[in-house]
Amino acid sequence: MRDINFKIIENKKIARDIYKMILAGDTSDIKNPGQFVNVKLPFQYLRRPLSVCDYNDGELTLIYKTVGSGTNFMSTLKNGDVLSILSGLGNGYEIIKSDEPVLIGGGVGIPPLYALAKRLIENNIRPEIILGFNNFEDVFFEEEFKALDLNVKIATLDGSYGSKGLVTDFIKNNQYAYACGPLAMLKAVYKKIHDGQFSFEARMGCGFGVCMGCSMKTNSGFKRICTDGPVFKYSEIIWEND
Amino acid sequence: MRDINFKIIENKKIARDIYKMILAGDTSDIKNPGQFVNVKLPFQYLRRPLSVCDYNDGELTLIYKTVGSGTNFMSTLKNGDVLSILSGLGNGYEIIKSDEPVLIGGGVGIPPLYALAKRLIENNIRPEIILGFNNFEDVFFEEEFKALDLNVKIATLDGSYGSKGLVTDFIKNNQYAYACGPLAMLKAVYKKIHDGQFSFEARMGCGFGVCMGCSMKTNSGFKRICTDGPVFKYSEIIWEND
Amino acid sequence: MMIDLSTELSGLKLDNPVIPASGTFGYGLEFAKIYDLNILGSISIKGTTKDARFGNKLPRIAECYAGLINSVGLQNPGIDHVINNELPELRKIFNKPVIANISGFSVDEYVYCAERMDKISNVGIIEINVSCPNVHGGGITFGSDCEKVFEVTQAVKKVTHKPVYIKLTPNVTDIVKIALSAEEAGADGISLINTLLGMRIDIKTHRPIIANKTGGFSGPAIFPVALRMVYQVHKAVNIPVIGMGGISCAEDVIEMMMAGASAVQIGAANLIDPLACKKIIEDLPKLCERLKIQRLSDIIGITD
Amino acid sequence: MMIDLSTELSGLKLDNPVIPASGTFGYGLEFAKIYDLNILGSISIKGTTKDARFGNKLPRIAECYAGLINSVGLQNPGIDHVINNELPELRKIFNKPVIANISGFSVDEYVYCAERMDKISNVGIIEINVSCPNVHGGGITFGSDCEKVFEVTQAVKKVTHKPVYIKLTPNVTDIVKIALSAEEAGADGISLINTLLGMRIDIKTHRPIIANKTGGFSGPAIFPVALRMVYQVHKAVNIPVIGMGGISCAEDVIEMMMAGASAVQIGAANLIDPLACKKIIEDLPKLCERLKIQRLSDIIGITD
Ligand SMILES: Cc1cc2nc3c(=O)[nH]c(=O)nc-3n(C[C@H](O)[C@H](O)[C@H](O)COP(=O)(O)OP(=O)(O)OC[C@H]3O[C@@H](n4cnc5c(N)ncnc54)[C@H](O)[C@@H]3O)c2cc1C
Ligand SMILES: Cc1cc2nc3c(=O)[nH]c(=O)nc-3n(C[C@H](O)[C@H](O)[C@H](O)COP(=O)(O)OP(=O)(O)OC[C@H]3O[C@@H](n4cnc5c(N)ncnc54)[C@H](O)[C@@H]3O)c2cc1C
Ligand SMILES: Cc1cc2nc3c(=O)[nH]c(=O)nc-3n(C[C@H](O)[C@H](O)[C@H](O)COP(=O)(O)O)c2cc1C
Ligand SMILES: Cc1cc2nc3c(=O)[nH]c(=O)nc-3n(C[C@H](O)[C@H](O)[C@H](O)COP(=O)(O)O)c2cc1C
Ligand code: FES
Ligand code: FES
Repeated sequence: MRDINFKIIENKKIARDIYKMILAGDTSDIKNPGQFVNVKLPFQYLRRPLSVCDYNDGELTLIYKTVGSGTNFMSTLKNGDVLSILSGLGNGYEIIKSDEPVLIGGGVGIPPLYALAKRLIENNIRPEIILGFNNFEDVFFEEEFKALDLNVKIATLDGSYGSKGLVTDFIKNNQYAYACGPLAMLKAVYKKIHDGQFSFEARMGCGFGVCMGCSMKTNSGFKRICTDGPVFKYSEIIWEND
Repeated sequence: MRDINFKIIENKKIARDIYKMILAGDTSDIKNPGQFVNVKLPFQYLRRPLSVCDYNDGELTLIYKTVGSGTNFMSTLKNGDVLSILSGLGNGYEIIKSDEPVLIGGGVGIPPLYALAKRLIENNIRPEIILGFNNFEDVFFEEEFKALDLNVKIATLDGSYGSKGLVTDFIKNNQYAYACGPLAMLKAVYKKIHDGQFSFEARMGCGFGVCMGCSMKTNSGFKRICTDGPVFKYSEIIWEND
Repeated sequence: MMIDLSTELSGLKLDNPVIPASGTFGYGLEFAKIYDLNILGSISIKGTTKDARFGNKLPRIAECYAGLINSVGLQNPGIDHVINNELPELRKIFNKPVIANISGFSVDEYVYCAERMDKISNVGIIEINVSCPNVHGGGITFGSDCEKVFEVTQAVKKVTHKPVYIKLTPNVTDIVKIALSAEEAGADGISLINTLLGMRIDIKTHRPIIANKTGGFSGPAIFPVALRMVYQVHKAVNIPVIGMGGISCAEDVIEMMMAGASAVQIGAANLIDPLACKKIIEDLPKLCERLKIQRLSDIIGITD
Repeated sequence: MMIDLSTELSGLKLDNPVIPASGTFGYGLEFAKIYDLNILGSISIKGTTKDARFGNKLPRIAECYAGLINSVGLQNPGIDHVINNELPELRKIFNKPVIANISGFSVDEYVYCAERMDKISNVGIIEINVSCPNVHGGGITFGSDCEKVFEVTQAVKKVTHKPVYIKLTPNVTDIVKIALSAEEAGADGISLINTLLGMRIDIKTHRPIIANKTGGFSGPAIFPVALRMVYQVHKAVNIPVIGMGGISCAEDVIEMMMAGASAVQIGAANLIDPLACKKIIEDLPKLCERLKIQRLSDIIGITD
C-alpha cells in the first residue's frame, strides 16, 4: 500500500453513467486482479474505493459509475489532472487451476474481472464470461472481453440486450466461479455453485485495515473486507452479516 | 454587488510575500476606489476580502500579501484559473476637492490608494503619496505611483529604504488625508490631521452587510465596515471600539 | 411532473420550506437587491431584543473548516426600532408572513418582546431564541435547562396568539428532554439547531481569534449533528420542527426533511453565496423529480 | 535552532506530542509497513473490552462535510487476546509505552480491564473511554453523568498504579463539570474529545446510512468544538489534558496545545492519509521555527 500521484490520461463515458479512466503512475503496488485503490478527491473527506480494472507498468484503468458527489466530480476531471491514490489495497483473486471457470460480474462489479480474465489467460485458463446489466444502455466491456477471445454471455434484467434474466441463468453445474457485483447477485451465484471466490463491498473508512468500518463475519472469524478481502473464498462466506 | 467569475490573467510576486493578480471579468459593479471584492477560494469557507487596487472595463487588479491559508493558496493559482468573486462591495473613497491632499498607505493598505490616485488625477487633483513599509524588501508600487507623475515619499521602519520612520513624519499641516493601513497607522495619522477619510478592516462573515460581523461605533451610530465603509470620514470616527 | 414544494408550520402555509435563518439575512434589504424575496418560504429576522444592542467586541468572526464562528452578540436596534422601521421596510419587499426571532435576558424580556410582536400583522411565527451562545446571563443558560425552557415558553405563550417556536441550543446532553419541556409548556414548534459553542486561536499571537474567546459555530461542518437532533426531536414530539444547521444545497434540505423537519432554515450559506436560498429553491423541484418526490411534505420524517 | 518537541503526561516523557487516537490506528501493524512507528510520541490502541466484540452491523461508516461518522461499536478481540497477541506484536515494532484505551458496560468491566492492563509493562497510561457513542447500556451514558464518571474513575484508580486518563464525550451540556468530577475522583489526566453524535440519511432510500442510525462524528469539522472544550477544561483542572478532535496538520497541533493540551491525538486524519502522523511530526519543528517556539511544551495552555 502506498499513496501515489496518478495523472489522468483518459476519462471518457463508455455507457450510461459509466466512465473509464486511465491513469499514468507507479502501479507496482498492485499485485493481483481483484485488488482495489482508494481515490482522494479534493472536495470529499473519505477516499473512494474503486476496483483495479486493468493495470500494467505505469498504467492503471478504473471503471466507475456516477452515483454520487465523488464519482460525479470524477467525471468532470480532465487529462493531466492529478489524483492522490492509495494503490494496491486488498488481496484480490487467487488463480485456481480449474477447467473453464466462470467470471460473473454485475454492473460495476465487472471491472475487476477484466484484469482477472487476462491473468487467467496468462495461466492458460480460458474462463467463460457472464455479465449482467439492467438494460442495454448500461452494457459495457462486452467487446473488451471478446477481444480476449473469450466466450461472453450477457443478461439484462429487462431483456433489452442479450438474454432476459439473471446471470445465474447461465451458470453450468460445477463451474468454479469468480464473482463480483451487488450483494443479491453474489448470494444468488453462491447458491448455484460449489466453489469460487466472491468480491465484497462496504462503506470504508480507511481501506487499509485500521478503522474496522468494513468488518464481516466469516467461517474463519471476523474479517476486514478491505484488507482480508475484498475477495473471499466460497468456504469462508457466511451470509448472516446483513 | 454581484458574484462574478473572473479569470486570472496575471499572478506574480512583486515584493516579499506580496503578489499582484490581474483578473479578466465584468467590473461594472465597481464604482469607486476604496471598494473591495470578496474572493471565494475552493478550500476555504469564508471569502477573502481584498481591496480593488485598479479596475477598468473588464480588468481588475488585486494586490495581496500571503499571510495565511487563503492568500497562500491564491499565490499558487495559474493564469486561466477562475475565481468566484463578489464584486463592488463597500462604498469606497469620496473625491473631495482640496489642494494637494495626501494619500497615506501602510503595507497592504496601499493597493486601494492606487485607483484613488488615478481618480483624483481625473478630477484634476494631484495628491501627494506617502507609503510606509517595514523594510526595503517589502516595498512595492513606488514605480506605479511615480508613473502617474506623483510625488512619492517612502518610510521604512528600519530605514533600509526611503526615510527611517513612520508615514506620519511626512504629513504636512492641514493636508486632507486619504488613509489605508494598519489600525495603529490610522490612529497616528488621525492625530496628525484635521480632515480626511480612513479605510478600515475587520474579519468579515459576509462582506455585504447582513451578518453584523464587522460593526463599529461611529459618531453617526453603529456602522458596518463592509457596507457603510470600509472608508469612514474623519468626523465619524471614534476609536473606542478596541 | 408538477412538484408541490409547499409545507406548513402550525397552520401557516409556506410555498416552500426554505427560510433564511435569523442573523444571516439581516432584514432582507441587501438580498432584495439581487433577487425577489417573495420566492422564499418565509424569513427569520435578526434576533430582536427589548433594547438596542451593539453586541460584542470585534473580531466577531473566525473561519473554520467547513464553517465559521460568530460572536455577534445579538447586535440589533431594539424592538421599537425593528417594529417601526425594519419590519415595515421588509413588508414593502416581502409580502408573506415573517418569523420574528426574539431574545431576552430574563423571562420578562422575552414576554415583553413576544407581546409586542404579537400585534404585528406580518409576523407569522414568533421564534424564541433560548440558545444564543454569545451573550452572558441569558440566551444559552435558558436553553440548556429544561425548567427554564418550560418557564419561558409558558410565559410567552400566555401573551401571544401567534404560533411560538422555541429555538434550541445543541450544546446539551439531551436535546429530546429540552424539546419535550418546550412542548409540554405549550410550544407550537421547535427550531433547531442554533450554533455549537466553538473556538479558534490565532497561532501567531496565541490569542483567541474571537474577542469574546468562544462563539457560535455553524456551517456545513455541523450538519450531521443538526440532522441527528432534528431526527431525535421529531420522533419525540408532536409539534413541527424547523431544521437548520449547515444546510447548503437542495440535497441537504431533502435530508433534513426526511429526518423530520417541516421546513428548514439556511444560515451560514447566505453569507458565502448571497444567492444560496434562491439556488436551493430552484434546485428543489429538479431534485424532487430525480428522487420521484411528488409532494415534498410527504417526506417529512419519512426516515424510520 | 534545535526545537524541543518533548512533552510529558503524568511523568511519562514523550518525544513529541503526537499520538494516533484509539480506533484509527488499529494496533499499529498496518502503519508499521509504511513508516517507523518509533517516531510517534505514543500510540492509543483500539478500545479494548473484557470480551471479544464484533461490533455493530454494517454500514458503519458515513461521509460528512469535512469528516465522517463511524459506528464501529468497539469491535475488538477482547482483553485476553489483546494482552496475549496484539500488545506483544506491537512491542516488537514500537519500543515506547502505549496508551491502553479500555471500555466497559459496567463499572466492574472497567475495573477488570484496568486491573489486567496494570500488569502490562509497555502500557504507560490507561485511557478510560466513558464516551463511546456506539454502544448501548455503557459508554456514553457513563460519560454524560458526573456521578458515573466519578464512580468509574475512583474504582479504576483503586486497581492500578499507572496514570489513568478519562476520555470524555463532547455530547454534554457542561464538559467542565464532568472533567472536574474525574479529577476529584483521582484521574491523572483527561482525554477529549471523543466523537460528536451525528447522523446521515441516504436521500435515495430515505434510510439512515449507518445501520445503527446514529454514530460518532469526527474529523476536521469538529475541531472548533474540541478546541473550545480543551480550552475550558484545561483552565478548570490541574491535571494534563490530551487534546483531540479534527487535528490534521501541525498548525492544528499548535493551536490545540495553546488551548491547553499537553499532547494530542490524531484520529480520522490517519484514515485519509496513512502518513498523517508522520507528516505532522516532520512539519512541527519547521512550524515551531517559523513561530519562534523553542520548546513546544512552553505553549501548553498559553492562550489566556
Ligand atoms: C472494494 C470496492 C471496490 C469498488 N469498485 C468499484 C468500481 O470498480 N466501480 C464503481 O463504479 N464502483 C466501485 N465501488 C463502489 C464505489 O466505491 C462507490 O460507488 C463510490 O464510493 C461512490 O462514491 P460517490 O461519492 O459517488 O457516492 P456518495 O454516495 O456521495 O458517497 C458517499 C460515501 O459513501 C460511500 N459509498 C457510496 N456507495 C458505496 C458503495 N457502493 N460501496 C462502497 N462505498 C460506497 C463513498 O465511498 C463515500 O464514502 C467499489 C466499492 C468497494 C468497497
Ligand atoms: C475591506 C478589506 C480590504 C482588504 N484589502 C486587502 C488587500 O488589498 N490586500 C491584502 O493583502 N489584504 C487585504 N485585506 C486583508 C485580507 O483580507 C486578509 O489578509 C486575508 O483575508 C487573509 O486571508 P488568509 O486566508 O491568507 O489568512 P487566514 O489567517 O488563514 O484567514 C483566516 C480568516 O481570517 C480572515 N482574516 C485574516 N486576516 C485578516 C485581515 N487582516 N483582515 C480581514 N480578515 C482577515 C480571513 O478573511 C479568513 O476569514 C483586506 C481586508 C479587508 C477587510
Ligand atoms: C452571523 C450569525 C448570526 C446569527 N444570529 C442569530 C440570531 O440573532 N438569532 C438566532 O436565533 N440565531 C442566530 N444565528 C444562528 C442561525 O440562525 C442558525 O441557527 C445557525 O447558524 C445554524 O445554521 P447554519 O449552519 O445554516 O448557519 C446566527 C448565525 C450566524 C452565522
Ligand atoms: C473509526 C473510529 C473508531 C474509533 N474507535 C474508538 C475507540 O475504540 N475508543 C475510543 O476511545 N475512541 C474511538 N474513536 C474516537 C477517536 O479516538 C477520537 O476521539 C475522535 O475520532 C476524535 O478525533 P478525530 O476527529 O481526530 O477523529 C474512534 C474514532 C473513529 C473515527
Ligand atoms: S475500511 Fe477501515 S478497516 Fe476496512
Ligand atoms: S461582514 Fe457581514 S455585515 Fe459586514
